[in-house]
Amino acid sequence: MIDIVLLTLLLVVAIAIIRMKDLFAVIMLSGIYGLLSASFFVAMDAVDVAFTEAAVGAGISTLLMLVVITMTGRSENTTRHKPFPALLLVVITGGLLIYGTLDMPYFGSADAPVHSHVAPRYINDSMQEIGIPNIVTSILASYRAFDTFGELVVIFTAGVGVLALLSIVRRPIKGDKIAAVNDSMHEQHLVIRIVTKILLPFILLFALYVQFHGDFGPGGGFQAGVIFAAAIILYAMLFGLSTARIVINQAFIQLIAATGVLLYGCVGLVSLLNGGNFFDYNFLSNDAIAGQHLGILLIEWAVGCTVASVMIIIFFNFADYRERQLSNENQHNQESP
Amino acid sequence: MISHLPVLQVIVPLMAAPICLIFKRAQLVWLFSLLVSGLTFLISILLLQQVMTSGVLSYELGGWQAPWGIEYRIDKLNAFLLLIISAISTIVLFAAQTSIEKEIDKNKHTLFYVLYLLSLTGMLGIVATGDAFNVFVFLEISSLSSYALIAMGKNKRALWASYQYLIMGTIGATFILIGVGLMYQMTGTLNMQDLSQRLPEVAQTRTVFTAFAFVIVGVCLKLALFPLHHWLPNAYAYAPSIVTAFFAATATKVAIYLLIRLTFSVFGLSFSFTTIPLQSLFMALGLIGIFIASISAIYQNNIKHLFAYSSIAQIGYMIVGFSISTVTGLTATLLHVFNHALMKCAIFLALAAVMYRLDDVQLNNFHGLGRQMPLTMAAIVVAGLSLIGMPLTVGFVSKWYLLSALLEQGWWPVAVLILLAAILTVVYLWRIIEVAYFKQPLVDNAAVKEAPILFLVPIWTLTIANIYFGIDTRLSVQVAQAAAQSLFGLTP
Amino acid sequence: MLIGLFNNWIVVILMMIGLYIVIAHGNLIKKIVGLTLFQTSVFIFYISMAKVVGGTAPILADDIIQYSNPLPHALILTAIVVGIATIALALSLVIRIKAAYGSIEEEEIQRQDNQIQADKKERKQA
Amino acid sequence: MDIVINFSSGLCLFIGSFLCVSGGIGILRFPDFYTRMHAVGVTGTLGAAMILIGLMLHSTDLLVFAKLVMILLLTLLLSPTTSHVLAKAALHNGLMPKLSQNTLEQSSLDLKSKETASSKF
Repeated sequence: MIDIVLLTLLLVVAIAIIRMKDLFAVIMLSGIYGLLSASFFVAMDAVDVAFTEAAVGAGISTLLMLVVITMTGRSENTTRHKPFPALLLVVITGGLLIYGTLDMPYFGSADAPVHSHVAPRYINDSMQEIGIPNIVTSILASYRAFDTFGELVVIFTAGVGVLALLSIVRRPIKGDKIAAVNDSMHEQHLVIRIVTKILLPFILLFALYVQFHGDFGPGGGFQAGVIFAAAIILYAMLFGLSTARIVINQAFIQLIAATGVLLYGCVGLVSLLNGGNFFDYNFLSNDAIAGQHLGILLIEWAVGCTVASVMIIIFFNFADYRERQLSNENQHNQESP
Repeated sequence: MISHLPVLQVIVPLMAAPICLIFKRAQLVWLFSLLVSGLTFLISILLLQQVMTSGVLSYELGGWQAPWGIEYRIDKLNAFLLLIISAISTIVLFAAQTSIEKEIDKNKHTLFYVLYLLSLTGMLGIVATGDAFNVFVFLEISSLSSYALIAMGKNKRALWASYQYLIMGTIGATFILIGVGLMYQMTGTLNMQDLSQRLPEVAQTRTVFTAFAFVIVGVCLKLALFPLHHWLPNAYAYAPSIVTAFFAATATKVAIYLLIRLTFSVFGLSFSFTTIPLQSLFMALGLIGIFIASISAIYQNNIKHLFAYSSIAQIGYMIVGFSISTVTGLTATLLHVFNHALMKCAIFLALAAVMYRLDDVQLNNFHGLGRQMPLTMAAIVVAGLSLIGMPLTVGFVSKWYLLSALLEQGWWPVAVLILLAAILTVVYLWRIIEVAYFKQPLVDNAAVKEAPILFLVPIWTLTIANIYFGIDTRLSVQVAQAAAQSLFGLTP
Repeated sequence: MLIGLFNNWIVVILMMIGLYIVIAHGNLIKKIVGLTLFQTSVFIFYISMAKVVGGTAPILADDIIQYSNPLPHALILTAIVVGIATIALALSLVIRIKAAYGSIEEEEIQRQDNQIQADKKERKQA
Repeated sequence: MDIVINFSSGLCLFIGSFLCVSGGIGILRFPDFYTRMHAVGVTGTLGAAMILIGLMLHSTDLLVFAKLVMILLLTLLLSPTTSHVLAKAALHNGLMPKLSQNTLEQSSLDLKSKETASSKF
């Protein structure tokens, strides 16, 4: 029953997004949309997915969009936008999809082919074969480890893509200028800086907890990486980008992103060299189950490193580009008047 | 190590990409990626030999059996595509460093090579995998790296072209995701081999019909088939010329492979061509695509735009061959995949050389180029002739098989239309040749010298391949015929 | 019938809203939000397919017999991360487009493009 | 003994939910931004805290109890900060609180003088 309420709420938010003209409100609504779909996933017993959707869908994507609209302006001027051809196309595809749903198995029916063909083996045998309670992590890290490897490379590609588009050669800023920026920020964000100083260690601790708790409960490399990156982004927002750059220098972060992908690949290569197929953890150590545990632990660690460093790369490049634009504008209007 | 070749084919470039990011010096990274691409080419040759001798290879990743784990199935069709992609990527890499010196600024060369290797990995991953969801993941890898590569173009319109390509590509990929989800819902499995066995029972349901429709539309978006081709001309015209050379010869071929794999291996011949009027639909779309693209190619004065539209027309030829749905028809399509890769790569590499010398590829830059850059211009002429389908060139072979497949079915009006379209190709090629050879060079590009050696080597290897494979068609025809027969299920 | 397929119909409507926003609205950021809507509704479709009435979260515990299907959860984890990767790249493109064109409205960018095309033609004739 | 615990947890839950409902109504009824934000502050801090205390009394297992205490500490730390930052941002963007008529001109005068004095970063 709860999921029907959540779905209708999602519908309301989606329609509101169409009507809204102010981009800030649209982005906030898309954050709410992410949170509502995360709570829908909890209602659907998909706890891992809910965790990721909340961290990524509601958290990071709203944050990145907010950074972008500080550069590109908040208003969306709607000159003549062409509803009719779009409406026609949308109605056709929608009709085809509705036509497709007529023969689907009913919602939640236990005898649907989905639950009878491949899934029972995961549910019944994953404890003997891999030995960790969280079946989703065992599928993610062992049965379909190559999918997760592909996905890690997707995140790595996004990080490199953002670097290729936005990264610029940095002129080293003088030390005293950083202190000036730091003081002026201190005066402005006094309360929230104190609260952040209290909270930061707990956020990082929670990220590590999520990282290693992935085998037993909801959690894993992705969620941990995003939470870790959120902590550092919070630090960068409040203590100034230049101070954050000194704490976490960019070249090191790029190195971690690359080594994360390489670590993941080397786990596969080691099992290859030990005689098994690629990503066959049984060959990682003499006992099969211990090999599986070791393999999953290493893979989650690699995923955590790469996701955290890529998210940091993306945010630092966005904020850096914005800072450079602001400084250009300041120089510009200093010269012009 | 021989039994691990299928996975090494994808892992070698994949592991090379992060390693490249760690080296900072561009010269070193260029040589390293050239070496890696050569190694991938070698692996694909060994794979092709193995497949031709011992039939289908199956490689279970993680040691789990097929429908539970992910499985790599390499048959003649995959091996043929893997060979084409890795060969083209190796040849294009020869000219990469000299070309990007002028087109991409210094500190981004390493990032260029990382993205290049990642898009190579994505394409090899799509072609090699036997798991439906894995296709979506590797499709995203190759598309994301191609958006970033296109956006690195010097011209500011590259950004806008890349953005449009991103929106269209993501919609296409999500359509494929919806199709895979619907197929999974009705059969419960993701492995393509397993799907092909379990789909016939549920084939008559409306959900499987919708799944087929969504997957085909998603693939056609990636294919730039006629109504969905708007992203291709700008993306190819404003991207760095090396990127255009690589993608023109490989990206659409991977989408053609997906189309063939889905209609023949996953959904089965009977379902794809009888329950849905795919045959006449694709025949119509292919023909309209050929004519409209060729006509709009004539009116372009940016030569990259011109050859991008001619690529859309050539894809039209492949779709017409595919829609005949006979063994010779499919052989014609596979042949044209191979030949078109050779032709287009030669042309776009030659354009990269012109771009290197003249910094622009408008028609008026081509004035008198025949005398100033004789070798490059000669390469364009030879590749253009094989585009038209002159005898003794590669284009003639694929046109010959296409026409014989059409006449075999007795559709002689379509054959006449194909010949008419060849005349359109002559028109837009003549515009370039006439300007290049019979006009005096403009005063400001009088001091233009021949393209550097690192350009001429790949261009001329491709041009000679254009001619060699036109005469000795043993390799291309034999593999294409065997792949077509295995898809039709009548392996000899 | 209605309750059984209600989830799917809502998912289809959300998908179509996302697609409509991407096609009809000119603002580049509005298109990206439309894309997130479109992709998130596909995730909701996968997860509502995996639910078994009476089943609990797929974490092995000894007193539970009925679990929901864990495979779509693993797939959707991958798809969410792919979605955020595409959004991050799209946003960096929007930043660069804003810097290069000065606006993020589709009509404005198209107009500037056509203008460059037009005065390139004049230079050719001159 | 457990009747007392049950009763008090029921009472806490009731008070908590009453506060949340009143906060909800407050958002709709209050005239301007700052009063509405006060209503949200009430629900965020006190309402949630009361519900958590009610749950704590209700819970049997120690681990659940410990987790609830952690959540209580976190909300007590976080929600006042968020409402502070919200109000600061609104004021920074120049959103004027809806005061009675005569105090309006007087406060806007010194706001302008404060603005010129402190050099905006």
